[in-house]
Amino acid sequence: MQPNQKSKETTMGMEPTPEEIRDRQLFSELGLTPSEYQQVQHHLGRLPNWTELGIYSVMWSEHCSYKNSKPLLKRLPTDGPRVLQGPGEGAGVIDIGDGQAVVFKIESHNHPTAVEPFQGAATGVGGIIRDVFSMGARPVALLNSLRFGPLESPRVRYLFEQAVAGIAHYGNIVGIPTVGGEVEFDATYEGNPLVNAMCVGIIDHEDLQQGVAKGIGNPVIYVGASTGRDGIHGATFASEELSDASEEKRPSVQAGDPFMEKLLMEACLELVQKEILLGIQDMGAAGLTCSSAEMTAKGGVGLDLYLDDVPQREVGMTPYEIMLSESQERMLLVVAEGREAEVKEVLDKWELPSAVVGRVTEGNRYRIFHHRECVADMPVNTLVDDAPINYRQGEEPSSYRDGTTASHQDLHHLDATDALQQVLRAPSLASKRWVYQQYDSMVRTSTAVRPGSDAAVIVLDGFDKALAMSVDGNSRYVKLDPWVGGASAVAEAARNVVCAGARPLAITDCLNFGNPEKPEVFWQLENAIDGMGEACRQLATPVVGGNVSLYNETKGVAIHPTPVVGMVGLVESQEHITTQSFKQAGDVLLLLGSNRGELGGSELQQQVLGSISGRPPVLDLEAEKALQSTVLHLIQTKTVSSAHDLSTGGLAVALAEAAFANALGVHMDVKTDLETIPYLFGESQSRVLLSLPKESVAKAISMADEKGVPWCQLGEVRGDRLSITINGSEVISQPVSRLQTIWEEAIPCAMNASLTN
Amino acid sequence: MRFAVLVFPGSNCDIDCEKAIQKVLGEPIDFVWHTQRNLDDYDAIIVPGGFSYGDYLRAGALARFSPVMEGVVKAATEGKLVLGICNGFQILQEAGLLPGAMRMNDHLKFRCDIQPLTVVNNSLPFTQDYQMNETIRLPIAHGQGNFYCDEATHYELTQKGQIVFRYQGDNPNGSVDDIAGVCNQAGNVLGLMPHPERAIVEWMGSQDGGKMFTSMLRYWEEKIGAA
Amino acid sequence: MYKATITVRLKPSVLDPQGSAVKGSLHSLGFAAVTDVRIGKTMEVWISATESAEAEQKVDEMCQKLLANPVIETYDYELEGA
Amino acid sequence: MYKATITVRLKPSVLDPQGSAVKGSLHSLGFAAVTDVRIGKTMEVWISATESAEAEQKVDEMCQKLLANPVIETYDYELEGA
Ligand SMILES: Nc1ncnc2c1ncn2[C@@H]1O[C@H](COP(=O)(O)OP(=O)(O)O)[C@@H](O)[C@H]1O
Ligand SMILES: [Mg+2]
Repeated sequence: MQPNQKSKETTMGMEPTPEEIRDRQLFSELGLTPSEYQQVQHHLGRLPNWTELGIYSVMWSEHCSYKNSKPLLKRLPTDGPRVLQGPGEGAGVIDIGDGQAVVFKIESHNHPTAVEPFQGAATGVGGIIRDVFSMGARPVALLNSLRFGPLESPRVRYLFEQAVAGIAHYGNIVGIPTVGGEVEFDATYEGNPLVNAMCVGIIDHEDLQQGVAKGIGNPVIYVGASTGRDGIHGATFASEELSDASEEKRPSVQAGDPFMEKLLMEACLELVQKEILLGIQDMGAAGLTCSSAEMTAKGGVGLDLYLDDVPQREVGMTPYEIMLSESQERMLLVVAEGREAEVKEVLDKWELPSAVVGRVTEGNRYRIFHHRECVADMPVNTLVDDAPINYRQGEEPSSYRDGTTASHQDLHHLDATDALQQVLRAPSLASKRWVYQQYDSMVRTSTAVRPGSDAAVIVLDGFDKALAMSVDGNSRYVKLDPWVGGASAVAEAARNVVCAGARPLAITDCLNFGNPEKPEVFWQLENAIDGMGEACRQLATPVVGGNVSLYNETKGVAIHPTPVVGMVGLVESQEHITTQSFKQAGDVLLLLGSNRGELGGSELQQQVLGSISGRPPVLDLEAEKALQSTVLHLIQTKTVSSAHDLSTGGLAVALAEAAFANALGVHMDVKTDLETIPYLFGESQSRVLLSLPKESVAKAISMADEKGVPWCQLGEVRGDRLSITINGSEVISQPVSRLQTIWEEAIPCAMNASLTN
Repeated sequence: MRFAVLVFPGSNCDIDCEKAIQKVLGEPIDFVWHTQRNLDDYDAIIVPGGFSYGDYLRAGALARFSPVMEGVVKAATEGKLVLGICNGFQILQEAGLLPGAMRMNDHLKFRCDIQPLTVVNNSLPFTQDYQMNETIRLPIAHGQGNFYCDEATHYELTQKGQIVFRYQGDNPNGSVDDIAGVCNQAGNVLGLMPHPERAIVEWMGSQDGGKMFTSMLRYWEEKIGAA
Repeated sequence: MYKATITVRLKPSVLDPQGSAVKGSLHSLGFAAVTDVRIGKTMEVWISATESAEAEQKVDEMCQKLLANPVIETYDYELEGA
Repeated sequence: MYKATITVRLKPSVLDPQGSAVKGSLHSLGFAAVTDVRIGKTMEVWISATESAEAEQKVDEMCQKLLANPVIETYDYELEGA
């Protein structure tokens, strides 16, 4: 069938004719290259019209097709004995025994947040929740990873305040606890903040759903919010650099309706329980286009869509607008013909608008009808499977070679107490209570470890087991060495869940990078992925899903490369749940792992010098594995009172953080060959601070020896001061409460300054 | 003792209330959809937390027109126990079953924490297992818990013992007189912003919520026994 | 068809946390001349009615029943043909 | 002293879930004649200024900087001596 080729009246003016598109090269306005335009012509065997071209443009955007990152993502390990679903569906699925599985995924909403932080961040949460319940899983926890510029800037404070409020608003209303996350502040994110949201769900194996269209003649049902002109070309927008021109290109902002999402979630889960659905997919980036095309391609069928039946919020919408709208809180369902009424009954009960908007057809044509006319007709596989792939070449930047020669002598003269106060006050390291107090972390009454410890823990109703989860990423390490930084993100995330008493299961990752067309950025991406992949292989935590966010740049300058890792682990028994805080005076402090006094890329270096240099801490994956298995074994045998992984800020900060929750002091007296500052503030990897009763010490040490993990007895939990003596001289002696005040007040104080938009 | 926990579009602590009753009392409890008018089968009604109708317009304002609220009003009039938690409290206020109204928290942010409270009245069916002036810790999680009533009402509440819980230490939302929970004059309808159902077992960080449910059961058993 | 523009305000005796916060922000932005801020809601409601008296009666009723909470709020409205 | 009454509305293209929910409720309360509801904010700001031009300029500036979010909202205001 030849779609109508006449130019069309639109609200934005006249749509160009196919010939005009060709002659005036209008495809470039949609972000397509001349060669991609040629490919479209080849696929269609004629000139595409404006609607068709719009559809190709979003389907072939980086956001939907991963055209720049696909070849690299193939290098990540995605298999394992527990993997039920790897990357490709809405979210990854991992077996956790008893016929149950955990479903999780992370996703970015960076560009929308830069434009409208409250709605941008809120709709990011909404999208990731839909990804999880579209698998048939009940969402049980949310996490987020945030990056903003320095809080001295009023614009940054506005963005940060609004983004956090938006995340809180959405998650709280839907009624899913937000149990963890991380926040870092660095000048590199000033114009391009990052908001990555992660959702974790639980499912019984037999309830697992797929985003697929099947059964010739079956109806395709639209459910949820009506379609407006919001976010048209959001996917393309997300695949471009932010510039002043983006102000104009800016699609009308997508606003979220978490109440609608709650109804949608309950309705969809009810349909899953009733075993009615053949296919289900959420309308995320590129809205109706992407969801319907992907379902169709995956089913190896064709599709007819009737746009007049799509619930619409605005009048006079064109096919182009309806297809590309990114209105939130919408889903597509495929059910067997004849079961429409059963579906409608459930949707009506939840007061949700719904309509049959299409039929599964034989063959592979993807056809769209509007006002009884065929307005698009394309082979569906060319949208999804035949998206162009760019094989790019990375190039090592010269700065990388310089890194090896850096020394950190300039930090050694610092006073240890001053240094500790300075890092505790640094917003990246300071208490995030200001943030997580705004999140309902306890709704659903299954949160056993709330925000504030290394990893959050969620118990499973009716079982003794629990899930631990954490998101981590240190972009400074990645900036200095992408391979090591990528691997370290995985290692740290695993270490965090191990410290909570869990065996790491698998990860989801969000790759936030600059423009991949730049060889140095591509080099960062390639190496970070390789580092992550190697760590995942070594730690047996496959990658079961994720998201790529490229073009994170302002005025041509890329952000620090920021891979963020979301890790989920399984706690075998609730008795194993462990937190980072000291539990009682008299417990002995035992540090596992070796200290190399590494200050490259450390928080102290950043705070004191205002920049980072050198190499990040070395990561020895064999040592990491031995450490994790030792810690987990000690926890499972109930040998320890607390476990806290050492990360930014090193040993000094880890001791302080463990002291805060229960206001318990530290008495430490050690000998070392290292100088004081690198000893206390170096960020050597693969280290964990344990506190344990005296009588357990011998057992812990022999276990560490057996596994070849270096250990050091630091002192004990005692009094109410943090008192540290190194090589016979006392270098820090401060009331824990004073340090805690500095740490607690840093972000609230910074945020008390004025806000503007 | 038969419990009903109401479910409005947007309720999200309904399941938590059910789990708590199961765990603490083991008494039967049903979810009752907001379209059901009749609640005659139940001895106690829990109006749970969440965001009924998204809390759009005002928290609780849209839910109070649900058909099930007829049943709630009837139950309250008959002297049955009605417990409104968080959003449930707001709904009962909007329905006129409890005094006052909620404003946005004075700091304008949602606040989730475990909050110390003082039990100000322990002579109610909901609080008899607590000690007078006992300090308890219950989770809070709300954006609009800033209780308001005018001075005359406040005087009356004080005189009649209708103030049931007060926030201890820092007031988390700016509420008048640190009020965290109030009851009606008859004492059979209680509303509170904190969440007793979230403080049931040790890993939750507090177990102080359990006594509210055991109080209710004891009250009912004594009433039945007397009859 | 009529359009009612309804304004719902907190009673003067009720402390307005949002208003105070906005006033504080305006001060720190340098608008020292601002002496007070009160925040309320504006609702635009379109109603099909043949006569303005009919529309007015409906608007009044919906304000009393739903749109304003008499414990803390007052309302007024304007009606125009639309 | 002047009093500015500022009305901040969502742009027509931006989803207004509050408005839709209130419309739904009005319908179920029997106000079937209501065809649409949009909800915005009213802000009353009192400013000490000697001239109305000065007050007006300030109000405009504060709307742009703080009171309205130009990405999703529009504003207008009225000024009166107070
Ligand atoms: N954006 C956030 N949302 C929720 N919780 C957060 C957020 N940021 C930090 N937290 C919580 O604060 C605690 C400390 O975070 P962080 O310093 O990043 O820990 P770590 O270094 O162990 O990864 C963690 O429990 C974390 O979950
Ligand atoms: Mg940690």
